[in-house]
Amino acid sequence: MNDQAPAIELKGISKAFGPVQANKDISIRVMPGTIHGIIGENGAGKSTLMSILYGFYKADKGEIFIAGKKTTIPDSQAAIAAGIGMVFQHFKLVENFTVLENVVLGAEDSGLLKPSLNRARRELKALAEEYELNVDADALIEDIGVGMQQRVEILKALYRKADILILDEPTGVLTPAEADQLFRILGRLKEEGKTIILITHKLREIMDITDTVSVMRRGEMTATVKTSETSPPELAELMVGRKVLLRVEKKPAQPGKTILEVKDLHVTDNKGVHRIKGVSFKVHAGEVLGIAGVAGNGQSELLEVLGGYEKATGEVIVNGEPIDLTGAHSDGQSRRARGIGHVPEDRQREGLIMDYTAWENTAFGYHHDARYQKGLLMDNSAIYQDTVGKMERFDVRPPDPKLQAKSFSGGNQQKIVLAREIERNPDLLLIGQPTRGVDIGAIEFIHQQIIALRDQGKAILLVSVELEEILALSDRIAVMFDGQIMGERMPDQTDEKELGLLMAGMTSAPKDKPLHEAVEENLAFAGGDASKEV
Amino acid sequence: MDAMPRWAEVVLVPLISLLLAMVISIFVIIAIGEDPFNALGIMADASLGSTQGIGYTLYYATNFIFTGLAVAVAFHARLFNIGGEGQAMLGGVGVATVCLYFPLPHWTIALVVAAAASALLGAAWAAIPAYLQAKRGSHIVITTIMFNFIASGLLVYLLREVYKPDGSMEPASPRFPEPTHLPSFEDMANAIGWDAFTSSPANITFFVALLACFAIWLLIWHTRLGYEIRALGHSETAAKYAGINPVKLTMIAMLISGGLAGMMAINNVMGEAERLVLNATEGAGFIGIAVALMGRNHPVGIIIAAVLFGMLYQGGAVLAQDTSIPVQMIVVIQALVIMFTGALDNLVRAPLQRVFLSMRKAT
Amino acid sequence: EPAVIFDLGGKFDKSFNESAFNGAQRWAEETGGTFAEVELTSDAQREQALRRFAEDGKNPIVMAGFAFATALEEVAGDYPDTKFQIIDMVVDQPNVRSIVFAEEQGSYLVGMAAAMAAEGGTIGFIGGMDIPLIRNFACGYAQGAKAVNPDVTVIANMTGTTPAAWNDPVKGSELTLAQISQGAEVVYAAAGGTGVGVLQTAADEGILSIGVDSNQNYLHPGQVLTSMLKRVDNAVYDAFTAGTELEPGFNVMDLSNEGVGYAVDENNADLITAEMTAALEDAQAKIVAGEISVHNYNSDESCPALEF
Amino acid sequence: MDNFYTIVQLGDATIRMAIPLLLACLAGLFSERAGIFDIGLEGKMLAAAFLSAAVSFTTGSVWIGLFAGIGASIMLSIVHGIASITFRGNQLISGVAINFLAAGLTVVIAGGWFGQAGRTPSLSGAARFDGIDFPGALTRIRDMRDASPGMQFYSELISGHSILVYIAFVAVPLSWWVLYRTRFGLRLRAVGENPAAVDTAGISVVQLRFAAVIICGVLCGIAGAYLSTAVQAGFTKDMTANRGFIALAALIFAKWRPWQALGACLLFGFFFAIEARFSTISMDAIWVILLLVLPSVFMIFYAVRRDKIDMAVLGGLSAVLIAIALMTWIGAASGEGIGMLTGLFETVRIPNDFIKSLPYILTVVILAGFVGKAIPPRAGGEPYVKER
Ligand SMILES: Nc1ncnc2c1ncn2[C@@H]1O[C@H](COP(=O)(O)OP(=O)(O)OP(=O)(O)O)[C@@H](O)[C@H]1O
Ligand SMILES: Nc1ncnc2c1ncn2[C@@H]1O[C@H](COP(=O)(O)OP(=O)(O)OP(=O)(O)O)[C@@H](O)[C@H]1O
Ligand SMILES: [Mg+2]
Ligand SMILES: [Mg+2]
Repeated sequence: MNDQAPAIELKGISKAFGPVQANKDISIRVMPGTIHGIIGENGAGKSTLMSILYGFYKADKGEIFIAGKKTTIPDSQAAIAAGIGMVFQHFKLVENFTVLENVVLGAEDSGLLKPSLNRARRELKALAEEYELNVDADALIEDIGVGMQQRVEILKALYRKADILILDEPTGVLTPAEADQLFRILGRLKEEGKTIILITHKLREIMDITDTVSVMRRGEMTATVKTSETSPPELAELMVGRKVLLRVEKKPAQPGKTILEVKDLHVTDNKGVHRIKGVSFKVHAGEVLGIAGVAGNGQSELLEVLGGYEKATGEVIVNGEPIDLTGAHSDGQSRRARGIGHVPEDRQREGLIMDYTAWENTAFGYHHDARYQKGLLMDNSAIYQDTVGKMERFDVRPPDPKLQAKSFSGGNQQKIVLAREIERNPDLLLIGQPTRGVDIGAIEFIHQQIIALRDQGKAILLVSVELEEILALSDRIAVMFDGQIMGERMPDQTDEKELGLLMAGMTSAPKDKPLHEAVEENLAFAGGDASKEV
Repeated sequence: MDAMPRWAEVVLVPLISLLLAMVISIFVIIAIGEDPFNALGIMADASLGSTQGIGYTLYYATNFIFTGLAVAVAFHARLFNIGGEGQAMLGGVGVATVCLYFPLPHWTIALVVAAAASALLGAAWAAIPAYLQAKRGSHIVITTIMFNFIASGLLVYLLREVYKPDGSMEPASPRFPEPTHLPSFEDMANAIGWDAFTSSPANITFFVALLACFAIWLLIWHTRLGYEIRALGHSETAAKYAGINPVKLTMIAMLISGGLAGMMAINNVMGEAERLVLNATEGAGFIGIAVALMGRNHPVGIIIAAVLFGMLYQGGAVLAQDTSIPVQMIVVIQALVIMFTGALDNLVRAPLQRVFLSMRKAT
Repeated sequence: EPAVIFDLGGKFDKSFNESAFNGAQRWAEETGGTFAEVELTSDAQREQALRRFAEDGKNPIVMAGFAFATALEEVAGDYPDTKFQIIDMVVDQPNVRSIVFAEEQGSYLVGMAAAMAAEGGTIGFIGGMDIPLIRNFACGYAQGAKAVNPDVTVIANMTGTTPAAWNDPVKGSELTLAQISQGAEVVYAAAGGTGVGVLQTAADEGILSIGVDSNQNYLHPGQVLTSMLKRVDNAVYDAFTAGTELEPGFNVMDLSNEGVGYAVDENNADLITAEMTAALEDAQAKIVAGEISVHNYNSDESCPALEF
Repeated sequence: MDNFYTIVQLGDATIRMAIPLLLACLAGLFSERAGIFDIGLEGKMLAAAFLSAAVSFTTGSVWIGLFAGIGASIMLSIVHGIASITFRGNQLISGVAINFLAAGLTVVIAGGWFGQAGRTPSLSGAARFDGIDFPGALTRIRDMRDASPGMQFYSELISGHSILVYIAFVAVPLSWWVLYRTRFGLRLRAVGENPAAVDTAGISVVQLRFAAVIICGVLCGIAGAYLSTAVQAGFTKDMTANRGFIALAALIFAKWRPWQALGACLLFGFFFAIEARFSTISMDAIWVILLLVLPSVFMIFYAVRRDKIDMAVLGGLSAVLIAIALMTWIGAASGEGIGMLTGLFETVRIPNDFIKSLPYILTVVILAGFVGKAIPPRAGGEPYVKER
């Protein structure tokens, strides 16, 4: 394109974590003033590569050039000095500090805090105006939503005068409006000549805003192409190494009798916050009800109540009989006995015991089942045999039941959970975020399984923050906002824009102000609640 | 994929750590102007050189097996029970009460009844810290430590006001009646015509301890309860998802733990002293922590570690008598063993991992 | 070769055990002999220590402290050729010599001294572990004080109820401060290592103190009124000297055989007035002659002069 | 007037008992705020107590002794740091090991150094911290007893403490200021909450945490030196007597905040002052019975509204307390010619084992009843592992 030195050039970067070779001899060039996308399967090494650039990890081999100059980056201090800022996949914020304190941390002017804080407050205001990055400087991080937290991360980078901004899967937790707003900001930064690297699993985002895109697979850089010269199917194939179906194929639903009926459900969490404020809906056999919503608006609690580990008031009827919402029979065991399967939102913290082997995890939650018992003891070999079959049918890789759950990649962990819950043949399957952070190859498989289950006449309640997924899988869509259902839509009669509005608590686009501002206001209004950890 | 084969993790790491602790101990002994090899010789001879020495070693090991198991069971539920000391004291109260006030006709019955009583009181003493942890979130490390102090206050009171015979100066119970005396190794050896274990305190409780190890092994890895205890220990959020009640499991795990610590009393109180004295537990509750850690919370590992600490105890006691090295030297060695095997294990593990990794790459 | 076993307070408790050690040391210096020794750290080691020494052929074996009684009962019979000596307790075995001290007599004398030195009429007593033995100290002390001044107030405190009470100078110091605020002008510490704290605090606060067991006058010259001597050192020395010829049986060490007494040296010469000296010597003579009988608390577990 | 003086004296004793707790508590505060749990406070105090006394005696200067004690404590801190920061070991175990190490080494070294295992010779004169007497203050208890209340208060409570006491009190606002008003404090608090945030902000987690454990060492060192060179005149084995653990309880009670730590330590100091002063407490049986029965009633009421576990544990505990109450009553009434009713007004003596246990019992009661769930620094106790 031109003779300008690349803003960043990595040459021959290698990095191993113990036996795992996360990056193998990777080279990449990023031109200044461009947005450069990086895609790849789970565990391909994207985050690792960027963390090396940011000085979080040390590369085993390789060289880094910043603006044509060879630079060593032994720690993040050096990266910051070289003008690099990074927004991590998992935010690096101190939860019980204020926004201001988080921004100042590590970039203080002097030994005393006061002057630094005062200056930061002024500068934050200026930055906010310049980039439309409004935040309440005195709010505690734990009290603000994830969208806001991401803004704080971006502000941290800008406050440190970053010229190169790395964003690792930034849109996973945002509403469409918030994502649009983010991309607008990125556009403006690019105009100012800043360089941006964007890691994402969403091909549409790549197509929409990047200039070039690099594809990684199993620790290696397999291709770098101009965005304008490629297409989503091609990228998907580069990533996975085979052709991938990007659309879910399904027949129309054949709804049967009502399996789940929820009436006027209320949930108050242990901090006394009213999380669900009177929700009612039905799910029938043979259909998928999708629940859309910004994280923290009550969907998680809904799943937790139905799955049996959160107390609630109201009425829940499964197969015509009410289930216990508070008493001794309101736990997960009782739910399973009533034919409710549950794929939890957070597979690592809830769905699996990461230190248990795969076979031990196969019995998790079902360890009281008669077929896993041998007198007073557990029949470990029966569980093991069971696992061998499940791993095969669900194509878990590697198919070794003796491996600990933590040594599987996210997608394969999710398959273990799905195998356990689906093969139990539940009447009602609760599924939370089935593909969060999972790469497109695995997404395809998981979506097929969900639709297959529906077609067997099971009722499925799906919660996801991915609108695309909701639209693709659901037969009906309910949108939750601030603990209530804002409305129900049929997938073929709505679109992401309308759902996005509903997710922000609005039924129509505002006329008097820009959309994203209104969205922001509304979410902030629900803010006290929206703060739940994601 | 693990960086190291399992045997290296389980055997090699503790072994090298132990060696390091020994090397430092040798330097300490040199520093106080004694001959370290003579000292080690005395200790080895005293603890293993005769059946009597072995009897002492196994007696101490029996104590440590119980407290080590106690710590390990709690550990599997991610509870740090530092209260083994107090629970063992209460176990002693249980043993003394049944031995002194119940007419027990034969040692077999006495053993069963006393084991039950000691486990019951030990568990009861663990119940309140467990409850406070489970229900009120009060830090179990602090509460169990406090309960150790309270137990020793209670024990003195009971010894002085309840058990002490009139006219005795020592706060200690009278001797338990003859039928409650447990067969010692000496008795058992003599029964088969073998003159061994002379006047050493090891007794039948050692076998009870081995039995307890087997039972705990079954419990932890082959029962639903054990499965749930471990699940809770690894992840409370996941446990909740699976329908495991953390409060209930915390209580159960701590009750089992306290019961095991309490059962130590059948060894030291009933088997050895045959009366209840003040300082009968001798810090075994704390040694249990080290034993459990060194044994990687596995019953087999615990047996090995308990025997090792038994050797240290016995060897150390004799060392103090035979040389001018103060008894506290043993405390120093214990500290080093705990430090190197429990807290500094990565010092050994990391280089080992690298060695194994490069070996694998080479092949 | 003789052996001595120290009790839990430790060899250097500036008191009972140290006194035993001094006796052994004196024997070693005078005869050039050697002796074996061990300090216990726990109750459970008593029997083991006894057996080891006996098996190693140590003879005689002296143990300092009543707490050895049970273990000795057990062990003595197994080693009929070994001679044992126990202090402060009676063990009835053919090869055991039991030595008890008439602590009440020595305490009586220092009680008199205390009452004479205390113009305000209030004196204190701080004991170690609350056991009859220590109550006997307190009882003798109160009797002596009342003999001088019937109106004297005796404040008595015990440090604790476990062996740890022998070694808790911080608590000793607190108790001393409390007693001073209640008006005590002389405190008598019969508390092993705890007494170090008592004497220290008394010196800091400018009141007088009385040491125990060995001569502690030197610890704070001019501020320790006197020390109640309990010649454990002599008992050990004698036993070592007798060697294997040690005579079994029951022995009382009292004023008549200088088993107990009070210390006067250059450190407290100025504190002991001529009047005191006269009164004390007079009382001592009368006790030896049986004209004054000092009540022994252990005889009936009660004290006429003091309530616990 | 006498009563007032007793209270003043109790206050004085409270301060004496509270100071080592306070210093250790602040030590723990710095360490744990930085994410390093430390149950080795006890051992560090003990080592400092020993070395400060030993060096004071040898050099004759208590100041040199103080620095030596601090040095000993810092050494152990560094050991703890190497185990838990550098090698990412288990912090609790490292703490346990340090306690053992100090308990053993102090005795062994004392034996080698002074020929007296477990103690140092007595300190006197310049080898010891004396009380600082303020102008006009009375110095002797006997004079104070007869002085006016104001004078008693001034002389006993305000004046007459050793310099370390005043240092400890100054350490409270200083700690607060450092933690909340300086860059270092901000970073220190951050590293205990989320070390990754600190790391990605370009600050070394390892350096910061080492700084924290070293501060912890300094404060523990002063605490130990206070025990052996100010309260006492010399070292005796195990002289810290579990103060390190009580300090940890106080730290939790204070929820890891400096001013609250002061309050908690004074409270615990007060318990110990009572325990040290009143080894015998007697009161009418009725009060004893009420003190036992009222909490039982409260616990039963609390339990019946909850689940089975509450009923079992609290019910069992109440049953035990009520049984003790009944036994007390029967015991009081069993004297000759005393009926059950008059038995209520008999004076009974509270066993001093109970009074000795009181600080510990109250610690548990406070932790259980008034602190609720104390949320420790979020990264506390966990090593910072970037790569496994
Ligand atoms: N901190 C870690 N230490 C050791 N191994 C790790 C660590 N993080 C990840 N792994 C290993 O990485 C592999 C895949 O992990 P990775 O986090 O890349 O999965 P993923 O597919 O990205 O999961 P997710 O979708 O949840 O992010 C597994 O073998 C896992 O054991
Ligand atoms: N901290 C770590 N310690 C050990 N291994 C790690 C660690 N982080 C990552 N890995 C390993 O490095 C590989 C690359 O991980 P990385 O997180 O870079 O993948 P990724 O491409 O970002 O995946 P994702 O799309 O899930 O974010 C993983 O498969 C994992 O095995
Ligand atoms: Mg990942
Ligand atoms: Mg990633």
